[in-house]
Amino acid sequence: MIPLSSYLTLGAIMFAISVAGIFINRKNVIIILMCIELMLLAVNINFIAFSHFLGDTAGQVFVFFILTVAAAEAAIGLAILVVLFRNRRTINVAELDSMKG
Amino acid sequence: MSFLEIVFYVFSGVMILGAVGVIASRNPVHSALSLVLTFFATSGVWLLLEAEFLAITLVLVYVGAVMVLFLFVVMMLDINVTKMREGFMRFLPVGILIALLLLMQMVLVVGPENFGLDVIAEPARHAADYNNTKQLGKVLYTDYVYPFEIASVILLVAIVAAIALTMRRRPETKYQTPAKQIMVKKEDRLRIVKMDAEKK
Amino acid sequence: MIETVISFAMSIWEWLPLWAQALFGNLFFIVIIMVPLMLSVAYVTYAERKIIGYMQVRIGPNRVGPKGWLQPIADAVKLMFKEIIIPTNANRFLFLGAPILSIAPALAAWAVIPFNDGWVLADVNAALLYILALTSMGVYGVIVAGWASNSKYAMMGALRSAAQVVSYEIAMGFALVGVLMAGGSLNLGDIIAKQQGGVSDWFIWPLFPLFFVYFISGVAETNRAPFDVAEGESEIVAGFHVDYSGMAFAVFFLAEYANIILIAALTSILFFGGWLSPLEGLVASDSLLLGNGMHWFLAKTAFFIFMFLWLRATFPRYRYDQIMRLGWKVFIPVTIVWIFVEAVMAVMQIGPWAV
Amino acid sequence: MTEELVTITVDGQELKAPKGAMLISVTDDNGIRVPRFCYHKKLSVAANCRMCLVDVEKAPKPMPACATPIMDGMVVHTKSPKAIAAQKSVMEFLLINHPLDCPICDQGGECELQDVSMGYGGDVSQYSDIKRVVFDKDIGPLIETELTRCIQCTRCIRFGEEIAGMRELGATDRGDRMVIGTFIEKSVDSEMSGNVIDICPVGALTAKPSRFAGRAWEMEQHPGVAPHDSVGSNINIHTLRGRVVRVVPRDNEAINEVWISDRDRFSYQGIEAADRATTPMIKVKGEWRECDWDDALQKAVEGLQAVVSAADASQLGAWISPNSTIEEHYLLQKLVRGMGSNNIDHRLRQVDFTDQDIAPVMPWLGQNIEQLEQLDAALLIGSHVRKDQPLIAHRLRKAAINKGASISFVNPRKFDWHFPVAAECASSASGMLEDLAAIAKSVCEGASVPAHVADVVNNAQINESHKLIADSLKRAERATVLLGAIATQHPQLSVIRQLANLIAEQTNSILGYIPEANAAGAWLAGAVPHRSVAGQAVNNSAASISDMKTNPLKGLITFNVEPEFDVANGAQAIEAANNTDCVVAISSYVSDKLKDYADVILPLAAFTETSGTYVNAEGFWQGFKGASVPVGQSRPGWKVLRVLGNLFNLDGFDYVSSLDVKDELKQSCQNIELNNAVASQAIKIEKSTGQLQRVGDVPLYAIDALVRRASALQSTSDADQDCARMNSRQADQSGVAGAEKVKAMQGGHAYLSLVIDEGVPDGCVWISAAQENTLMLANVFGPIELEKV
Amino acid sequence: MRLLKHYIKSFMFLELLKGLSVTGRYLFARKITVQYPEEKTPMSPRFRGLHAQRRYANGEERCIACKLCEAVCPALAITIDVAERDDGTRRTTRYDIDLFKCIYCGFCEEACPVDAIVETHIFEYHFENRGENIMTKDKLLAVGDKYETEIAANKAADAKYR
Repeated sequence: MIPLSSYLTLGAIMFAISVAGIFINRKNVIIILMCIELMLLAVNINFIAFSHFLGDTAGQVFVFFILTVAAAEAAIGLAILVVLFRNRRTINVAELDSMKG
Repeated sequence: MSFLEIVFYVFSGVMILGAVGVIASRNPVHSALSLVLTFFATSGVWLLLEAEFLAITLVLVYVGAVMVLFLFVVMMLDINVTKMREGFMRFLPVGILIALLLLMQMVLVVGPENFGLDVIAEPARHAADYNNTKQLGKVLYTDYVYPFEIASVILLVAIVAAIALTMRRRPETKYQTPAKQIMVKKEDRLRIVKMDAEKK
Repeated sequence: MIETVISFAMSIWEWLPLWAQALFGNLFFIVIIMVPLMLSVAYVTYAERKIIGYMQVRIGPNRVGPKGWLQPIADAVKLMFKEIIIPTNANRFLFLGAPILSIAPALAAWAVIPFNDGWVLADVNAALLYILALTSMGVYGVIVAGWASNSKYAMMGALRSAAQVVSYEIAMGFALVGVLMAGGSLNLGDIIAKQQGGVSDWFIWPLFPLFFVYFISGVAETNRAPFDVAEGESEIVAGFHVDYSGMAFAVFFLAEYANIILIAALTSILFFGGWLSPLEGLVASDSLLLGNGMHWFLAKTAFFIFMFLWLRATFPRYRYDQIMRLGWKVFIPVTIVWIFVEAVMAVMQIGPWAV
Repeated sequence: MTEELVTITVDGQELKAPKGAMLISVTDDNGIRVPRFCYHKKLSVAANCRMCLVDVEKAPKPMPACATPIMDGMVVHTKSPKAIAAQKSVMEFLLINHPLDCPICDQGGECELQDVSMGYGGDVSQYSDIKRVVFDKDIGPLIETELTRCIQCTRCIRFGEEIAGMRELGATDRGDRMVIGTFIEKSVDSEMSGNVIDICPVGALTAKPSRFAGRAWEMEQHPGVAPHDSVGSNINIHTLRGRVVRVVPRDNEAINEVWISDRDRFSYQGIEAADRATTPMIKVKGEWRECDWDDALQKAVEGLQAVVSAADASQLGAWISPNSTIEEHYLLQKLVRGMGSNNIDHRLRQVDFTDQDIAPVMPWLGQNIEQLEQLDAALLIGSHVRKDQPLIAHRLRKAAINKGASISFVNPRKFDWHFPVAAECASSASGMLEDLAAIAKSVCEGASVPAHVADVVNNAQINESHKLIADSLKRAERATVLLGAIATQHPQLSVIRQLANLIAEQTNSILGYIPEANAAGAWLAGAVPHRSVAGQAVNNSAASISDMKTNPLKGLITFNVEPEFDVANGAQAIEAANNTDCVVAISSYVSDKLKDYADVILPLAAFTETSGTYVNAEGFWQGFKGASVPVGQSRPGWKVLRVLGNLFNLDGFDYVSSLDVKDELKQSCQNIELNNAVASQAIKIEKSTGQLQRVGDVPLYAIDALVRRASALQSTSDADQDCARMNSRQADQSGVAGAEKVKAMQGGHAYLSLVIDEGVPDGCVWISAAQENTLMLANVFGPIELEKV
Repeated sequence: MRLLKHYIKSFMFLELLKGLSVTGRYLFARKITVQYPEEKTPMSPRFRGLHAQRRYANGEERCIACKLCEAVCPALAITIDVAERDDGTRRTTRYDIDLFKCIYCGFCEEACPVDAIVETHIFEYHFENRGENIMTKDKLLAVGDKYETEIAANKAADAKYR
């Protein structure tokens, strides 16, 4: 039998990895976006685990919403990225320091 | 170790490996593909947690759509990979350190002593005719109908925003509209002018 | 004698642990499904060449074996012995992985296809979702192949193909929403069961626009003519698999045909009552040929495969912007409108929703 | 000289033309085409083909346009039914005996008969009897005959009579049995015989060397300039797939009219000689090794650089053939001078350099080639002009025949001339000087003799011929004194120059030179040791070719030179080259001797393969482009020199094309005044001892490496000069009478067949230079011993 | 109104059905395939296949190296070198046809004044090595020798139409 703690630990590990990813890939916006997805995934694991162990479907509903919002976020994030790249020829975060587009 | 445990550990292992692959690989395409792998493994774990609908939706939405989008962008943008990797080694120790600290903190909280089997027991497996989709739908369309509508609006906004951001008319590009071309009539194009014969 | 052998086999079977029983049992069924599937994939290629040949007033392959029946085998043998060339600077791992990524979803989807009442490998409740998820996976094979080949043509083909597949998936998904609204279940068996009662009860009638959209999207989804710009030979040589040869290429080929069969099978299940006989209600349901049975399912599937080939033989290739326009500006609105109509009908208790 | 113009009407067009002109020349000038075969604008009218019959109003029958003088008010129809019918009938007659073997005829595609029969021939012949067959005659190695094709236009016969001056071809029999031939079996030996190939309207006379080489339509035509003599004949080089297959004249009334000499026409055969240099080669430890250009150039640069750094720059020298283009002369002298040396010379056959400082900036004709026709008198000193410069001889012939000009010679031998000669003095080297002095004395009668020549002139003995020459020059309205190739090779050129100058001054005639090949250009380009570009004197001392021969240098560049043939006293030149540490040979050909003395061989493109410019005798610059693909890896000379210049890190070697080089040179030569007159210098005739004297020249088919390898030319009778000629008296005296072979000793020795030739003066034996057997002998002028073998 | 009509029409897929019916009809049409190696379509005497060079009855090669075929060849496939043979006649030393360049237009055959170069009925040939696409004089003559009777028959059959 797999205890809830295992799932939660798994979520924690995923979260830690994604945080580390954001730290070490400071230049690449795409990787940062992916890391955010990973982070949300880690959270989703926790939600579903709790939902399962507590027998409450609400957790899954939240996951559903998170998925929706994350998809929207990814779409808009990538769109912004494409526009950025089109205008600046770079996706290096450090170079995106101008307030004006 | 039961069959389910084996499955769990295999999927978890793949998941973590995939996540590490996402943050550590040199090429953004590899990162994206690793992320796909991670999603797959996650959906496996979710199946263990009897969240079938979400597991399949994860694959459908994330693997089938979002990651394709990511791959598209990564492939189309002409990114200087080596330049992007600058500072990787510099930030690596800090990143690992912070991650470990975070992990330790969280594990202390969510460890077996708080959330072990003896604290929260494994719930009974559902019957064979249990339909996760149905259950979820029931909750979604009753208790959470407003958030659901808001989510759909958010998606709509996302669609509109994404299109508005990336849409650009190139004035120099010539377009043709086949529908108009098909519908055209003689009168639209041809003008018959009556002229007197020219005199010398 | 035979009985002893059977009982001996049974005793061994009993002796096996439970998980091994499950494993071997499933493996057995997988083989039962896969072998005829792969054979039919091979013979769809033959059928394609024959049918298109006939439509072009020639007779197609006729040299290998009687009437050319061994042609697919000859092709397979040829492809097997051809060298797989890996282009310079190609990503070797992904290059070889792409064909597998391409064929795996096409085959895995067959797990939930019911061949007859209860004849299904995995009776999943979310079967339709599962199928959608897997078909959306197919695009990875294309993208990865195009990217890993390190070739501009392949890359262009892959981008075209992927954009096309993703776009048509939406229309397809919407069409399926209509079906599942009508069927009231994500389970394919349930959906077929809902269509019982003769030809008039099939979903094709109330859902005709959705059927149309679904089938055309299916054609586009499999990158078949007239939507085969992904391999538009006049522009980008052969599209994403331009750099593939030998078995690696053959696997792409198999995947494409497996997808065709899958789409055809799904069409017959979702809109044409799967294994249900069209003569239901006219003849006794237990009569061998005219009653319900797998042969109806296969016949319907075969017909839709034929439709695929017929379309290919008939229509010239679409231009890429026209394809995208059709998908986004025609099909998606049409499906949305029809789903709305369907919802209204369901609320008003008209048609098959009159429960 | 105003001519009366009359008006005639041809095909409704009113034309004005001088009275008495032939109708066909008027129509030709006005672009009305009348078909013809026998008419040729440079030949007399024969009117025997009748193809040019035209309809003249008031004439009872069609008239031949080529033989009908125009009269005022004449109305002519060239395309009336009557004219056309007449022309068609003539065409049918002409075709009766013509074999129609166009597919195998070399003339096919450029055949006048073919062209005209397209316009006037019928589809089907009414003649069904057996056609005439004429057996071919062998008339030498240059011209192939296929006399069955002959339509008896007699152009070739008239050419021989009127242009070549030798009636070599003639017609026997009449009517359809008329046959062109040489009467007796002999070859056609005129030095311009090749022109009959061009004027023959059918394929009866074709070029033997290019027989069956290609068809007219597949050849590419490239304009070019002939390199062998100083006429600079305009030629069209015809190439097939990058190979030269034949050379034909290009019309230029001012230079070569429509003719070229056989030498210019057939010398292209030498381009693909067996010993052509095709790859760069270097000598490594005495072994020749083929290599690529980079290595060879590297080796050449290292070798010469070593010479310059070990000794000093003045130990570097260069010999260049006068046949080279002006660009090559210029770049080579620029290269050598850039290295710090002045030792460059193109005057390979000159012996006397004592007056080189007062020599003209550019030795030239003093007049245009065309003006030679207008001369009243000419004195040619040391010139076998008929063979050396056939087209200049042709101009002189025209003067002699048309104007009755008196043309006289002072030569070391009496030659065969194809025009009337007023007087011809033949004597030995010193005898020539005495003849000149006598003429000068005769010319100066009544006037004072300038001091620097007084001694010589006053002691001269005048005889009848001298007087005749002097009188003719004095009397003439237009007279000229020309110094030929033999004069340039004369051991006392300075004396000849002073005396000729005196004669010219006193008789008010033009002093001119008939230079070798591109020698005029070489002088301009500064390919002489004592002067750089455009005749500017140089400061430092420099060695002429004879200095370089006697005192071998440490480093030498030979450019297109075969010292044994091209340099006076070839044996000595070879020895000098052998004693040179580093010899870089830029050469089109690899001979065994070259392999002995050279260290690096850089293959050089032949004249059809390079672009460049030649300056002809009248000082006219004629540029041309490369026509054929260089054989093997050979490269145009100017490119080789340019790269060498770059490798030596010299400035100003960044030319992109040969035009850049020419333009630079032309810029320098802008302000040159051409004047052949020389400053005074005291002279003294070195009397020859009583010994037998050798005299000679360089025969026309031995003058340069290319011609020496043209196999067809080498098998003509003119090429066979490997003999000792003397008159019978002298033969008796020398005790060799009746001998078939003699042994000649002059430096080395040679075994030569003896030919009795009464044209050779007493006390002399005529032995040509640059012949296979005479290589070991010293200069062409000088004492020699003969022995009977 | 027109627009509306067009719109409705486009939803009825008439064009698609029409197209499908055309191909559908041909599915059952009689097939015109010829089973090639076993069956062959009839061939005109003017058929232009592989080239051959002919000889006269006495064994002398016909070609006189007039180069007319080379000149007329629109694809520049023919290369001829010519020289005088020992007996003084004009003959080719090289007669190459590059079959990769040749477009089988038959102009060479038309141009030939002595019927030396002809195009035979042979069209089933292949190359296995580089360079085999060049038909040399020897190969051409060999083909001509082998098929002389057939070539002569075809020439005779066609002669009256020339």
